[in-house]
Amino acid sequence: MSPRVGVVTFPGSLDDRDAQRAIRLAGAEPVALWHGTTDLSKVDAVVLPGGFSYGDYLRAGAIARFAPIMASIIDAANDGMPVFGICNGFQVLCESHLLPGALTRNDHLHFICRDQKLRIENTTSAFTYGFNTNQEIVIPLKNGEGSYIADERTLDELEATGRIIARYIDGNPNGSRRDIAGITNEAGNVVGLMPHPEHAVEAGFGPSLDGLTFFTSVLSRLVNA
Amino acid sequence: MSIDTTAQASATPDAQQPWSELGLKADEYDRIKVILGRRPTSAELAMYSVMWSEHCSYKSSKVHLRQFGDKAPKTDALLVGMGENAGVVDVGDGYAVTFKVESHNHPSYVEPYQGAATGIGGIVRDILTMGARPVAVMDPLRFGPADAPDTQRVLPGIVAGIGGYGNCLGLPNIGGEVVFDQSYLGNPLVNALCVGVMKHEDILLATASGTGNLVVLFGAKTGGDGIGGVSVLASETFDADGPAKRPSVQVGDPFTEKVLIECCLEIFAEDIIVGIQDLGGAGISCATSELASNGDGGMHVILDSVPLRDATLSPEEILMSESQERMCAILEPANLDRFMEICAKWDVDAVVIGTVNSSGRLTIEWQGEQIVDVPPRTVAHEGPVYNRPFAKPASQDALVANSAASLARPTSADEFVETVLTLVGSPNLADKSWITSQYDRYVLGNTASATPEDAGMVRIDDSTSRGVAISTDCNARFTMLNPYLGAQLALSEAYRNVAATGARPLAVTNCLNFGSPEDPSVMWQFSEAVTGLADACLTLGVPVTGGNVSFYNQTGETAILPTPVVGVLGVIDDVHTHLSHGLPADGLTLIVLGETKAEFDGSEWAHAVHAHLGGQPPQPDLEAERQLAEVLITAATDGMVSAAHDLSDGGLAQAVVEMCLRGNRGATLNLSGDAFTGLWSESVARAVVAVTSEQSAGLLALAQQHGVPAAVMGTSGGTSFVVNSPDVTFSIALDTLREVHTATLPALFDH
Amino acid sequence: MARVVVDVMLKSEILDPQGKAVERAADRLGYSTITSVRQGKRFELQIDGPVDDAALASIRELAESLLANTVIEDFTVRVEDN
Amino acid sequence: MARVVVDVMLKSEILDPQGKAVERAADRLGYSTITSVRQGKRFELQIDGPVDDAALASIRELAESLLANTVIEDFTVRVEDN
Ligand SMILES: Nc1ncnc2c1ncn2[C@@H]1O[C@H](COP(=O)(O)OP(=O)(O)O)[C@@H](O)[C@H]1O
Ligand SMILES: [Mg+2]
Repeated sequence: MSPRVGVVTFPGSLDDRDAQRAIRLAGAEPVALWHGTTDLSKVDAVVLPGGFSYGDYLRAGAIARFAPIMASIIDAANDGMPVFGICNGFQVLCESHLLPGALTRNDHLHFICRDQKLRIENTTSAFTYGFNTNQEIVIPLKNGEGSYIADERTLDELEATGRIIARYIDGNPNGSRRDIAGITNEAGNVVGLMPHPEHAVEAGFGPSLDGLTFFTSVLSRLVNA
Repeated sequence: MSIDTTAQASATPDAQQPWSELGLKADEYDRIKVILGRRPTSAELAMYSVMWSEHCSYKSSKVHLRQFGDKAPKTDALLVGMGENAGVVDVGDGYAVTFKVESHNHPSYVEPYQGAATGIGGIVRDILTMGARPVAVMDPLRFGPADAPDTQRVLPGIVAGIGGYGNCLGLPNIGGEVVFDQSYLGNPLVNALCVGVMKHEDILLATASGTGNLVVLFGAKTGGDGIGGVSVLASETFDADGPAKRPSVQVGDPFTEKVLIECCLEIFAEDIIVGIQDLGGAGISCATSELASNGDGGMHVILDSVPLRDATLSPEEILMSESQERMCAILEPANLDRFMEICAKWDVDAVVIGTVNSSGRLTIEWQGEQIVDVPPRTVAHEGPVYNRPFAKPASQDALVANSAASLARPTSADEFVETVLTLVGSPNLADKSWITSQYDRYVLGNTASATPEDAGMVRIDDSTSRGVAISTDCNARFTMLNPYLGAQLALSEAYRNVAATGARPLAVTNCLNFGSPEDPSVMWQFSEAVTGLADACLTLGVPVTGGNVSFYNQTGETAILPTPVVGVLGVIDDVHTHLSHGLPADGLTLIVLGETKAEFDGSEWAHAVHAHLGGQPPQPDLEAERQLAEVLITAATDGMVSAAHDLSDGGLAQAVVEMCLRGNRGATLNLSGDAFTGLWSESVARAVVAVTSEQSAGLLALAQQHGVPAAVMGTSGGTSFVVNSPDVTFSIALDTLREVHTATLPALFDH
Repeated sequence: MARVVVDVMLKSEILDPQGKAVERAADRLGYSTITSVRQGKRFELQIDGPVDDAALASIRELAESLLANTVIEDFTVRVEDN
Repeated sequence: MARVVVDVMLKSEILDPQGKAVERAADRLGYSTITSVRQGKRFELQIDGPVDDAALASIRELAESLLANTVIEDFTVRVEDN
């Protein structure tokens, strides 16, 4: 049986169907999860998709973090379940304190959508396992609040422990500290990434197929577990 | 305050009413009294005044717009024609597509961010109302000169508003236009297009049929925003009347709309409603009267049931409020519980506000008293119709006589280089990514092609490779010189753009932005443009499925350039075969399809280099457009070309530079005739394609078969744009071109 | 050096989606005594020199032209004690 | 009914791009006495019932958990006289 990967839909989630498509293309079974329940439907991993949950009116991710399903996800994450937050999902993970730091308004104050070059620097996390060290990839980036911020001590610690999973190269698009595009928690099961791998999984749609590896990574983890 | 009931209206026939302040003319007010057999109540007056405004009733344009129907080409593709919220076309495999473009010009001038944002919100609801899932948006924009202080004020806000709303809805923005011209200073144009997809059997109409069925209002609460907006906003110019009549602008809530969309789609999927209507201009007045008028003809509404954001609103204000993010559905009582359950799931407020009946009247009560009792058709569909006088402006002949032929042209190599760079960096032709990168083009995962390609293209859904392509175009300078031909040129260009991506043009929408219809010169432009467009649609076999008219676009006495924005929708069987314009490899042969004549009047060269506008626009050639399209579509389907780009603003020079920059490689053009004409003429029905040595013979044969002239004019490769010709030879490094092309907008708008 | 604070709020008749979102969230979290929330902007301006009437007038002018769009927003200007 | 205002500002050590943009714009417009601008959020909460210590404590809790992200923001809570 192929692993079941849940995708949470909050009110205002946008890339939930796209995440499901990516999971399907990676060979797993996507499972739609509704924000208002606490039931994780026996999934093996969870994706928090991109979008503007609750309009992101207060702060990106600030309200979604209190959704009933987040309580279950926080418990499961602490128990080692792989959780992948993309864009708004990353913001939710930071607001939930599953990941350190915060994502703030882009330094140029505009929403930005572009094809972004990244260097994958961690190949041990649940979602970056399938990459080669320092592999360079191109996937879409699209956000208004994508500038990663944490205090210097936290940043140093992330660097020292290899928890920066991806960095922007050929130009920092939003003022992110130390060009951080994504990070993971200490255990490597919770991963947040600002750009959108789910928009680079299918030939003809998106700039590359590089995004697929994030999804096949967790799959191979789950199958081999 | 006492309530003006229908009984009171009958009892006090001579009470003074502010019909003039509400924008009604004396004869219109009299007609209302004839229809009702008494004076209207204040609530009825409010309804008639908004519904009979130019914006809602099309009273000045109706007699002209009929041509779109009368001259409609025979086609099986049209499932729903003009008159509904949006037209619907059959795109095959049981899929239907609906698309429409609308203006939100004046609100965007007053409050750029919210005005533009609510423009997107409104057009998306129009598409949703047809039963479709909205799948993409586009934004044709016009501004005053790029360096004018007011452009600096409005452009960033408008762009942020379009992005803010569209991005938050999760709709990819797949194209649009940005044009700068003096005439839009003080009157920017914000047009918004949305396209939606559904299965044939899912098409919904705005009708209230079935006596006993319920009228449900759902979505946002009703507030005091945009009250009178419709009549005041769309029917008066600001400068003439001063700020007093400035409308209060609505604030958009894209999150509420996103949730409303998902909620509606779930409702549609369960097939539990009879009819649906969005609330846009004229709010509840419009929705109830149109639904009733299209259905069994009777409806009773209890206005007190409308959930309010502001408890102090009067019934007239509730009827006129243009609060955003609201919808109105008609359903059988048996389906109410399920309907409410879905709304509750999405946290969408919904309440029954009335019932359908067979009385033939729309009746509305407030606090137990009847305040409206009207035949709904007279409100919604039988408004006034004007045959406004029109006359060719006295200045037109002089304008046409003043050709660009006598303007100084470049002669030396240095001057040619300078001309290329001036055009490539001019605000109209410069790279637009400062704007377009603020729009999400990837969301939904179906975008096959988007800005800066010739047309935006999306796959219809995951289960098929079928796609639709859309382009919107209008060269308003051409329309100024000759509105009949200009409108045809707008259609030609959009048609060509769609074909250049490999899609087959199928249907047309339009947004006709003009000055005051009370000015005979403007009315002449309007009538010429509509006639030109209708004639060309007939010739090209693409029906107009819907559109929008925006009048009163002027500052003081000065109207904008007549700007009939034309959107063409095309279909492609397999989006993977679509064409892009970036040069994908070195060593490709560049072939120019079509005939190049010496046509410079109204061109981007005359505008950007000489600030000149005069003469006759390029001569449209619709048959040549059709043949060119056949070549491009076949070439795409059969893999006969490696890249394609249509020729339009800025001619061959601009097109090839864009192909170089997009493909990140140079090209050499070998021109045999006059270099200036070859580079900057804006003759119609042309495209440039890049072919491999294997593709070349086939493409040339295909062109010949369709009678399309094809000339080998160059090759791709190198790191420069090189031109060789009998008169002149020059070369410009790609890096220089890129720098000049991309620096313009950031320099103007990045502070 | 003085600090001037400019508060910009949407006019009361204008929809405030941000405030509404917070209001609903607060309600879900059980803060039931909060009956309504409005969200606006707060600007803290550091001023060089005395904040006399002329200075305040100039800040009011800035608020009117740049910090707020008075079509939909109201603003207040006040000097804050440090 | 009382009104409680919660002001949320980015911590001073965190770059405030919005404030900086206003600062630059003010400078371009010739407001040279403004030496720095910071932009934050202002929440106006209508409270049902008395705003006693318990009520204020509960609002402070809401501010801490929802209205501000204390990783990057500071907040103040105060009762406003109507
Ligand atoms: N406001 C906008 N929004 C989105 N895309 C835009 C906008 N303005 C221009 N574009 C895109 O930039 C590209 C170039 O525009 P334009 O020069 O008008 O194209 P064309 O000459 O082919 O009609 C097109 O892909 C167009 O869709
Ligand atoms: Mg084009």
